[in-house]
Amino acid sequence: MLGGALTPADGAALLFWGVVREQNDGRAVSQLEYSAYGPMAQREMLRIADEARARFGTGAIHVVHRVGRLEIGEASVAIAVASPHRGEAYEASRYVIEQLKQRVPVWKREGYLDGHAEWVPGFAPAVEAAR
Amino acid sequence: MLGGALTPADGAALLFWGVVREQNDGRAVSQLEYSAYGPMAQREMLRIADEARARFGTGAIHVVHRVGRLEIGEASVAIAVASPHRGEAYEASRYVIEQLKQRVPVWKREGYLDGHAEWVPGFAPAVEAAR
Amino acid sequence: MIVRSLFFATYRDMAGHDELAVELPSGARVADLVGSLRARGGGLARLPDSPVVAVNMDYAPLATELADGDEVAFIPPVAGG
Amino acid sequence: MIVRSLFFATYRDMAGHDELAVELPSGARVADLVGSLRARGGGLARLPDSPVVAVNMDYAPLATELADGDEVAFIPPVAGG
Repeated sequence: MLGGALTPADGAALLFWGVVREQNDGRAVSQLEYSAYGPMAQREMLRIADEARARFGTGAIHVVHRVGRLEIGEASVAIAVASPHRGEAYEASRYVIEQLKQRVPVWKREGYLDGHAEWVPGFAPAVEAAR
Repeated sequence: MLGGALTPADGAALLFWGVVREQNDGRAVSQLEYSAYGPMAQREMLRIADEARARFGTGAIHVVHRVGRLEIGEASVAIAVASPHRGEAYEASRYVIEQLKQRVPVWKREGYLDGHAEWVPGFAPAVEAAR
Repeated sequence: MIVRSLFFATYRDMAGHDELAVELPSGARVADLVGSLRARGGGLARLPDSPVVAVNMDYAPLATELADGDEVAFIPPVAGG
Repeated sequence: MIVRSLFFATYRDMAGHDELAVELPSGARVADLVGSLRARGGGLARLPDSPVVAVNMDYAPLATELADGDEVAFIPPVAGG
Protein backbone atom coordinates (compact mmCIF):
# COMPACT_ATOMS: atom_id res chain seq x y z
CA MET A 1 0.00 0.00 0.00
CA LEU A 2 2.96 2.31 0.60
CA GLY A 3 4.94 0.95 -2.32
CA GLY A 4 3.67 3.41 -4.88
CA ALA A 5 3.36 6.30 -2.44
CA LEU A 6 7.00 7.07 -1.56
CA THR A 7 9.08 9.50 -3.61
CA PRO A 8 12.72 10.52 -3.08
CA ALA A 9 11.50 13.66 -1.26
CA ASP A 10 9.84 11.63 1.49
CA GLY A 11 11.60 11.07 4.81
CA ALA A 12 8.74 9.43 6.68
CA ALA A 13 6.02 6.90 6.03
CA LEU A 14 3.20 6.05 8.39
CA LEU A 15 0.72 3.22 8.06
CA PHE A 16 -2.33 3.11 10.33
CA TRP A 17 -4.68 0.15 10.63
CA GLY A 18 -7.96 0.10 12.48
CA VAL A 19 -8.46 -3.45 13.71
CA VAL A 20 -11.58 -5.30 14.95
CA ARG A 21 -11.32 -5.71 18.74
CA GLU A 22 -12.85 -8.42 20.86
CA GLN A 23 -14.48 -5.79 23.10
CA ASN A 24 -16.31 -2.55 22.44
CA ASP A 25 -17.59 -0.55 25.43
CA GLY A 26 -17.25 -3.62 27.58
CA ARG A 27 -19.37 -5.98 25.41
CA ALA A 28 -17.73 -9.08 23.95
CA VAL A 29 -17.80 -8.78 20.15
CA SER A 30 -17.78 -11.96 18.08
CA GLN A 31 -17.85 -10.39 14.62
CA LEU A 32 -18.51 -7.21 12.68
CA GLU A 33 -20.13 -6.37 9.41
CA TYR A 34 -19.43 -3.09 7.65
CA SER A 35 -21.68 -1.66 4.97
CA ALA A 36 -21.17 1.52 2.98
CA TYR A 37 -22.64 3.90 0.45
CA GLY A 38 -19.73 2.80 -1.70
CA PRO A 39 -19.30 5.46 -4.40
CA MET A 40 -19.81 8.33 -1.95
CA ALA A 41 -17.53 6.74 0.66
CA GLN A 42 -14.83 6.52 -2.00
CA ARG A 43 -15.31 10.19 -2.88
CA GLU A 44 -15.26 11.37 0.73
CA MET A 45 -12.08 9.41 1.44
CA LEU A 46 -10.37 11.01 -1.58
CA ARG A 47 -11.54 14.43 -0.44
CA ILE A 48 -10.26 13.89 3.09
CA ALA A 49 -6.88 12.75 1.71
CA ASP A 50 -6.72 15.88 -0.48
CA GLU A 51 -7.56 18.09 2.49
CA ALA A 52 -4.87 16.45 4.62
CA ARG A 53 -2.23 16.81 1.88
CA ALA A 54 -3.06 20.50 1.42
CA ARG A 55 -3.28 21.24 5.14
CA PHE A 56 -0.12 19.44 6.28
CA GLY A 57 2.01 19.48 3.13
CA THR A 58 2.54 15.73 2.96
CA GLY A 59 3.17 13.58 -0.08
CA ALA A 60 0.79 10.84 -1.18
CA ILE A 61 -2.03 9.63 1.09
CA HIS A 62 -3.96 6.42 0.42
CA VAL A 63 -7.08 5.37 2.33
CA VAL A 64 -8.86 2.04 2.11
CA HIS A 65 -11.95 0.85 4.03
CA ARG A 66 -13.23 -2.69 3.90
CA VAL A 67 -16.87 -3.71 3.82
CA GLY A 68 -18.57 -7.00 4.61
CA ARG A 69 -17.92 -9.38 7.44
CA LEU A 70 -14.70 -9.05 9.45
CA GLU A 71 -13.32 -11.25 12.18
CA ILE A 72 -11.48 -10.10 15.30
CA GLY A 73 -7.92 -9.07 14.43
CA GLU A 74 -8.75 -8.11 10.85
CA ALA A 75 -8.12 -4.55 9.68
CA SER A 76 -11.20 -2.53 8.70
CA VAL A 77 -9.36 0.59 7.57
CA ALA A 78 -5.82 1.37 6.42
CA ILE A 79 -4.29 4.83 5.96
CA ALA A 80 -0.87 5.25 4.34
CA VAL A 81 0.90 8.62 4.45
CA ALA A 82 4.21 9.50 2.80
CA SER A 83 5.75 12.80 3.85
CA PRO A 84 8.98 14.79 3.66
CA HIS A 85 8.86 15.20 7.47
CA ARG A 86 7.55 12.98 10.23
CA GLY A 87 5.56 15.54 12.23
CA GLU A 88 3.28 16.21 9.28
CA ALA A 89 2.91 12.48 8.62
CA TYR A 90 1.52 11.92 12.13
CA GLU A 91 -0.79 14.93 11.94
CA ALA A 92 -2.13 14.03 8.51
CA SER A 93 -2.73 10.39 9.44
CA ARG A 94 -4.62 11.45 12.56
CA TYR A 95 -6.65 13.99 10.60
CA VAL A 96 -7.69 11.36 8.06
CA ILE A 97 -8.91 8.81 10.61
CA GLU A 98 -10.80 11.40 12.68
CA GLN A 99 -12.50 12.90 9.61
CA LEU A 100 -13.24 9.45 8.22
CA LYS A 101 -15.07 8.53 11.40
CA GLN A 102 -17.12 11.72 11.25
CA ARG A 103 -18.20 11.87 7.64
CA VAL A 104 -17.52 8.82 5.48
CA PRO A 105 -20.81 6.95 4.90
CA VAL A 106 -19.87 3.59 6.41
CA TRP A 107 -21.86 1.70 9.04
CA LYS A 108 -20.95 -1.07 11.43
CA ARG A 109 -23.11 -3.86 12.73
CA GLU A 110 -21.66 -5.67 15.73
CA GLY A 111 -22.48 -9.27 16.54
CA TYR A 112 -22.15 -10.19 20.24
CA LEU A 113 -21.39 -13.53 21.82
CA ASP A 114 -25.03 -13.82 22.97
CA GLY A 115 -26.16 -13.97 19.31
CA HIS A 116 -27.58 -10.46 19.35
CA ALA A 117 -26.49 -7.93 16.68
CA GLU A 118 -26.93 -4.20 16.37
CA TRP A 119 -25.90 -1.10 14.45
CA VAL A 120 -23.19 0.75 16.33
CA PRO A 121 -24.16 4.35 17.18
CA GLY A 122 -21.98 6.81 15.26
CA PHE A 123 -21.50 10.43 14.24
CA ALA A 124 -24.04 12.58 12.40
CA PRO A 125 -22.04 14.17 9.57
CA ALA A 126 -22.04 17.99 9.54
CA VAL A 127 -24.00 19.46 6.65
CA GLU A 128 -22.70 22.89 5.75
CA ALA A 129 -23.37 25.13 2.78
CA ALA A 130 -26.30 24.98 0.40
CA ARG A 131 -25.18 23.80 -3.02
CA MET B 1 6.89 -6.69 12.00
CA LEU B 2 3.35 -6.23 13.30
CA GLY B 3 2.39 -9.84 12.83
CA GLY B 4 3.42 -10.99 16.29
CA ALA B 5 2.46 -7.74 17.99
CA LEU B 6 -1.34 -7.71 17.65
CA THR B 7 -3.59 -9.33 20.25
CA PRO B 8 -7.42 -9.53 20.27
CA ALA B 9 -7.47 -6.52 22.64
CA ASP B 10 -5.86 -4.25 20.05
CA GLY B 11 -7.99 -1.94 17.93
CA ALA B 12 -5.20 0.02 16.26
CA ALA B 13 -1.81 -0.66 14.74
CA LEU B 14 0.64 1.97 13.60
CA LEU B 15 3.83 1.43 11.64
CA PHE B 16 6.29 4.30 11.23
CA TRP B 17 9.28 4.25 8.89
CA GLY B 18 12.05 6.83 8.75
CA VAL B 19 13.26 6.89 5.17
CA VAL B 20 16.46 8.28 3.60
CA ARG B 21 15.62 11.48 1.70
CA GLU B 22 17.43 12.94 -1.27
CA GLN B 23 17.79 16.27 0.55
CA ASN B 24 18.74 17.25 4.07
CA ASP B 25 18.80 20.96 4.97
CA GLY B 26 18.94 21.78 1.28
CA ARG B 27 22.00 19.64 0.40
CA ALA B 28 21.59 16.85 -2.14
CA VAL B 29 22.30 13.56 -0.38
CA SER B 30 23.56 10.63 -2.44
CA GLN B 31 23.85 8.06 0.32
CA LEU B 32 23.96 7.53 4.05
CA GLU B 33 25.87 5.33 6.39
CA TYR B 34 24.63 4.62 9.91
CA SER B 35 26.87 3.31 12.67
CA ALA B 36 25.88 2.43 16.21
CA TYR B 37 27.07 1.34 19.61
CA GLY B 38 25.06 -1.77 18.90
CA PRO B 39 24.41 -3.45 22.27
CA MET B 40 23.63 -0.15 24.02
CA ALA B 41 21.43 1.04 21.12
CA GLN B 42 19.46 -2.19 21.46
CA ARG B 43 19.07 -1.63 25.19
CA GLU B 44 18.00 1.99 24.85
CA MET B 45 15.41 1.09 22.20
CA LEU B 46 13.94 -1.58 24.52
CA ARG B 47 13.87 0.91 27.37
CA ILE B 48 12.13 3.54 25.26
CA ALA B 49 9.55 0.99 24.13
CA ASP B 50 8.94 0.00 27.78
CA GLU B 51 8.54 3.65 28.79
CA ALA B 52 6.05 4.26 25.97
CA ARG B 53 4.00 1.17 26.85
CA ALA B 54 3.83 2.20 30.51
CA ARG B 55 3.12 5.86 29.79
CA PHE B 56 0.43 5.41 27.12
CA GLY B 57 -0.98 1.99 27.98
CA THR B 58 -0.41 0.46 24.56
CA GLY B 59 0.18 -3.19 23.69
CA ALA B 60 3.40 -4.42 22.08
CA ILE B 61 5.94 -1.97 20.64
CA HIS B 62 8.79 -3.09 18.37
CA VAL B 63 11.65 -0.85 17.28
CA VAL B 64 14.31 -1.65 14.68
CA HIS B 65 17.18 0.56 13.45
CA ARG B 66 19.40 -0.37 10.56
CA VAL B 67 23.13 0.24 10.37
CA GLY B 68 25.50 0.36 7.41
CA ARG B 69 25.00 1.93 4.03
CA LEU B 70 21.50 2.95 2.94
CA GLU B 71 20.29 4.32 -0.37
CA ILE B 72 17.63 6.99 -0.89
CA GLY B 73 14.17 5.54 -0.29
CA GLU B 74 15.37 2.86 2.13
CA ALA B 75 14.00 2.80 5.68
CA SER B 76 16.53 3.45 8.44
CA VAL B 77 14.15 2.94 11.35
CA ALA B 78 10.82 1.16 11.84
CA ILE B 79 8.49 1.46 14.84
CA ALA B 80 5.46 -0.81 15.21
CA VAL B 81 2.83 -0.09 17.88
CA ALA B 82 -0.22 -2.21 18.70
CA SER B 83 -2.78 -0.60 20.97
CA PRO B 84 -6.35 -1.02 22.23
CA HIS B 85 -7.08 2.59 21.14
CA ARG B 86 -5.74 4.70 18.29
CA GLY B 87 -4.95 7.91 20.22
CA GLU B 88 -2.44 6.10 22.40
CA ALA B 89 -0.92 4.38 19.36
CA TYR B 90 -0.12 7.75 17.76
CA GLU B 91 1.25 9.21 20.98
CA ALA B 92 3.41 6.19 21.75
CA SER B 93 4.82 6.00 18.21
CA ARG B 94 5.71 9.69 18.32
CA TYR B 95 7.29 9.33 21.76
CA VAL B 96 9.46 6.46 20.57
CA ILE B 97 10.84 8.26 17.50
CA GLU B 98 11.52 11.50 19.40
CA GLN B 99 13.28 9.70 22.26
CA LEU B 100 15.20 7.52 19.83
CA LYS B 101 16.58 10.62 18.10
CA GLN B 102 17.64 12.11 21.43
CA ARG B 103 19.31 9.20 23.16
CA VAL B 104 19.92 6.05 21.12
CA PRO B 105 23.65 5.84 20.29
CA VAL B 106 23.43 5.83 16.49
CA TRP B 107 25.34 8.13 14.14
CA LYS B 108 24.77 9.12 10.56
CA ARG B 109 27.35 9.99 7.93
CA GLU B 110 25.91 11.67 4.86
CA GLY B 111 27.54 11.47 1.44
CA TYR B 112 26.79 14.40 -0.88
CA LEU B 113 26.68 14.49 -4.65
CA ASP B 114 29.98 16.45 -4.69
CA GLY B 115 31.77 13.42 -3.17
CA HIS B 116 32.12 15.02 0.25
CA ALA B 117 30.90 13.14 3.37
CA GLU B 118 30.32 14.22 6.95
CA TRP B 119 28.86 13.22 10.28
CA VAL B 120 25.45 14.76 10.71
CA PRO B 121 25.19 16.99 13.81
CA GLY B 122 22.83 15.47 16.35
CA PHE B 123 21.55 15.60 19.92
CA ALA B 124 23.69 15.37 23.05
CA PRO B 125 21.90 12.78 25.22
CA ALA B 126 20.84 14.02 28.66
CA VAL B 127 22.82 12.44 31.50
CA GLU B 128 20.78 12.40 34.67
CA ALA B 129 21.33 10.66 37.99
CA ALA B 130 24.59 9.28 39.33
CA ARG B 131 24.48 5.51 39.39
CA MET C 1 -40.01 14.56 -11.67
CA ILE C 2 -38.64 11.41 -10.15
CA VAL C 3 -35.83 11.17 -7.58
CA ARG C 4 -34.11 8.03 -6.25
CA SER C 5 -34.05 7.71 -2.48
CA LEU C 6 -31.38 5.44 -1.00
CA PHE C 7 -31.55 4.02 2.53
CA PHE C 8 -28.68 2.67 4.61
CA ALA C 9 -28.17 0.82 7.89
CA THR C 10 -30.93 1.69 10.42
CA TYR C 11 -32.82 3.70 7.78
CA ARG C 12 -32.71 0.72 5.46
CA ASP C 13 -34.17 -1.43 8.22
CA MET C 14 -36.98 1.13 8.74
CA ALA C 15 -37.72 1.53 5.04
CA GLY C 16 -37.59 -2.18 4.29
CA HIS C 17 -35.93 -1.28 0.95
CA ASP C 18 -32.49 -0.25 -0.26
CA GLU C 19 -34.05 2.32 -2.53
CA LEU C 20 -37.30 3.86 -3.64
CA ALA C 21 -38.23 6.00 -6.66
CA VAL C 22 -40.37 8.95 -5.56
CA GLU C 23 -42.42 11.25 -7.75
CA LEU C 24 -42.34 14.90 -6.69
CA PRO C 25 -43.66 18.17 -8.16
CA SER C 26 -40.99 20.19 -9.92
CA GLY C 27 -39.27 22.70 -7.62
CA ALA C 28 -39.52 20.29 -4.69
CA ARG C 29 -36.78 20.45 -2.04
CA VAL C 30 -35.20 17.76 0.10
CA ALA C 31 -37.57 18.70 2.93
CA ASP C 32 -40.52 17.93 0.66
CA LEU C 33 -39.09 14.51 -0.15
CA VAL C 34 -38.66 13.79 3.56
CA GLY C 35 -42.27 14.84 4.21
CA SER C 36 -43.53 12.70 1.35
CA LEU C 37 -41.67 9.62 2.59
CA ARG C 38 -42.80 10.05 6.21
CA ALA C 39 -46.38 10.45 5.01
CA ARG C 40 -46.27 6.98 3.45
CA GLY C 41 -46.49 5.55 6.95
CA GLY C 42 -45.14 2.14 7.96
CA GLY C 43 -41.44 2.09 8.85
CA LEU C 44 -40.82 5.28 6.87
CA ALA C 45 -42.95 7.24 9.36
CA ARG C 46 -40.05 6.74 11.76
CA LEU C 47 -37.55 8.61 9.54
CA PRO C 48 -36.39 11.70 11.48
CA ASP C 49 -37.93 14.92 10.17
CA SER C 50 -34.45 16.44 9.73
CA PRO C 51 -32.28 13.55 8.58
CA VAL C 52 -28.77 13.98 7.17
CA VAL C 53 -28.93 13.49 3.40
CA ALA C 54 -26.53 13.54 0.49
CA VAL C 55 -27.74 14.69 -2.90
CA ASN C 56 -25.74 13.12 -5.72
CA MET C 57 -23.06 12.14 -3.16
CA ASP C 58 -22.64 15.58 -1.53
CA TYR C 59 -24.01 16.29 1.92
CA ALA C 60 -26.80 18.82 1.36
CA PRO C 61 -29.16 20.88 3.54
CA LEU C 62 -32.89 20.23 3.61
CA ALA C 63 -33.54 23.40 1.60
CA THR C 64 -31.66 22.00 -1.42
CA GLU C 65 -33.81 22.06 -4.55
CA LEU C 66 -34.07 18.73 -6.34
CA ALA C 67 -33.96 17.94 -10.04
CA ASP C 68 -35.30 15.01 -12.01
CA GLY C 69 -33.02 11.98 -11.65
CA ASP C 70 -31.29 13.19 -8.47
CA GLU C 71 -30.01 10.53 -6.06
CA VAL C 72 -30.89 11.37 -2.46
CA ALA C 73 -29.19 9.20 0.16
CA PHE C 74 -30.48 9.08 3.73
CA ILE C 75 -27.41 8.87 5.96
CA PRO C 76 -27.87 7.69 9.55
CA PRO C 77 -24.96 8.44 11.94
CA VAL C 78 -21.82 6.97 10.37
CA ALA C 79 -19.55 4.47 12.15
CA GLY C 80 -16.58 3.66 9.94
CA GLY C 81 -12.99 3.21 11.02
CA MET D 1 42.71 -1.19 37.28
CA ILE D 2 42.02 -1.23 33.57
CA VAL D 3 38.96 0.21 31.79
CA ARG D 4 37.98 -0.12 28.13
CA SER D 5 37.29 3.17 26.36
CA LEU D 6 35.15 3.00 23.21
CA PHE D 7 35.03 5.77 20.60
CA PHE D 8 32.31 6.38 18.04
CA ALA D 9 31.73 8.59 14.99
CA THR D 10 33.59 11.94 15.32
CA TYR D 11 35.31 10.76 18.51
CA ARG D 12 36.48 7.65 16.70
CA ASP D 13 37.94 9.84 13.97
CA MET D 14 39.75 11.94 16.61
CA ALA D 15 41.04 8.96 18.56
CA GLY D 16 42.12 7.02 15.48
CA HIS D 17 40.92 3.84 17.27
CA ASP D 18 37.63 2.10 18.02
CA GLU D 19 38.80 1.35 21.52
CA LEU D 20 41.66 1.76 23.95
CA ALA D 21 42.49 0.00 27.24
CA VAL D 22 43.45 2.59 29.87
CA GLU D 23 45.15 1.95 33.22
CA LEU D 24 43.86 4.10 36.06
CA PRO D 25 44.46 4.23 39.83
CA SER D 26 41.70 2.55 41.83
CA GLY D 27 38.96 4.96 42.88
CA ALA D 28 39.31 6.89 39.59
CA ARG D 29 36.18 8.53 38.18
CA VAL D 30 35.03 9.13 34.62
CA ALA D 31 36.46 12.66 34.82
CA ASP D 32 39.90 11.20 35.58
CA LEU D 33 39.68 8.93 32.54
CA VAL D 34 38.77 11.92 30.37
CA GLY D 35 41.75 13.88 31.74
CA SER D 36 44.08 10.94 31.17
CA LEU D 37 42.93 10.52 27.56
CA ARG D 38 43.19 14.24 26.76
CA ALA D 39 46.69 14.32 28.25
CA ARG D 40 47.88 11.74 25.71
CA GLY D 41 47.79 14.48 23.09
CA GLY D 42 47.29 13.85 19.38
CA GLY D 43 43.67 13.63 18.29
CA LEU D 44 42.56 12.71 21.82
CA ALA D 45 43.54 16.20 23.04
CA ARG D 46 40.47 17.39 21.08
CA LEU D 47 38.03 15.28 23.15
CA PRO D 48 35.71 17.73 24.97
CA ASP D 49 36.50 18.04 28.67
CA SER D 50 32.88 17.16 29.57
CA PRO D 51 31.88 14.56 26.99
CA VAL D 52 28.74 12.45 27.25
CA VAL D 53 29.74 8.94 28.32
CA ALA D 54 28.03 5.66 29.03
CA VAL D 55 29.49 3.31 31.63
CA ASN D 56 28.57 -0.31 30.91
CA MET D 57 25.84 0.92 28.52
CA ASP D 58 24.18 3.41 30.91
CA TYR D 59 24.61 7.14 30.48
CA ALA D 60 26.63 8.25 33.50
CA PRO D 61 27.85 11.56 34.95
CA LEU D 62 31.54 12.45 35.05
CA ALA D 63 31.62 11.87 38.81
CA THR D 64 30.83 8.17 38.37
CA GLU D 65 33.43 5.98 40.06
CA LEU D 66 34.95 3.36 37.81
CA ALA D 67 35.76 -0.28 38.52
CA ASP D 68 38.22 -2.66 36.88
CA GLY D 69 36.84 -3.98 33.59
CA ASP D 70 34.29 -1.19 33.10
CA GLU D 71 33.39 -0.26 29.53
CA VAL D 72 33.28 3.51 29.05
CA ALA D 73 31.81 4.67 25.74
CA PHE D 74 32.37 8.22 24.50
CA ILE D 75 29.13 9.29 22.85
CA PRO D 76 29.19 12.27 20.48
CA PRO D 77 25.80 13.84 19.66
CA VAL D 78 23.55 11.07 18.36
CA ALA D 79 21.78 11.21 15.01
CA GLY D 80 19.65 8.11 14.58
CA GLY D 81 16.20 7.93 13.08
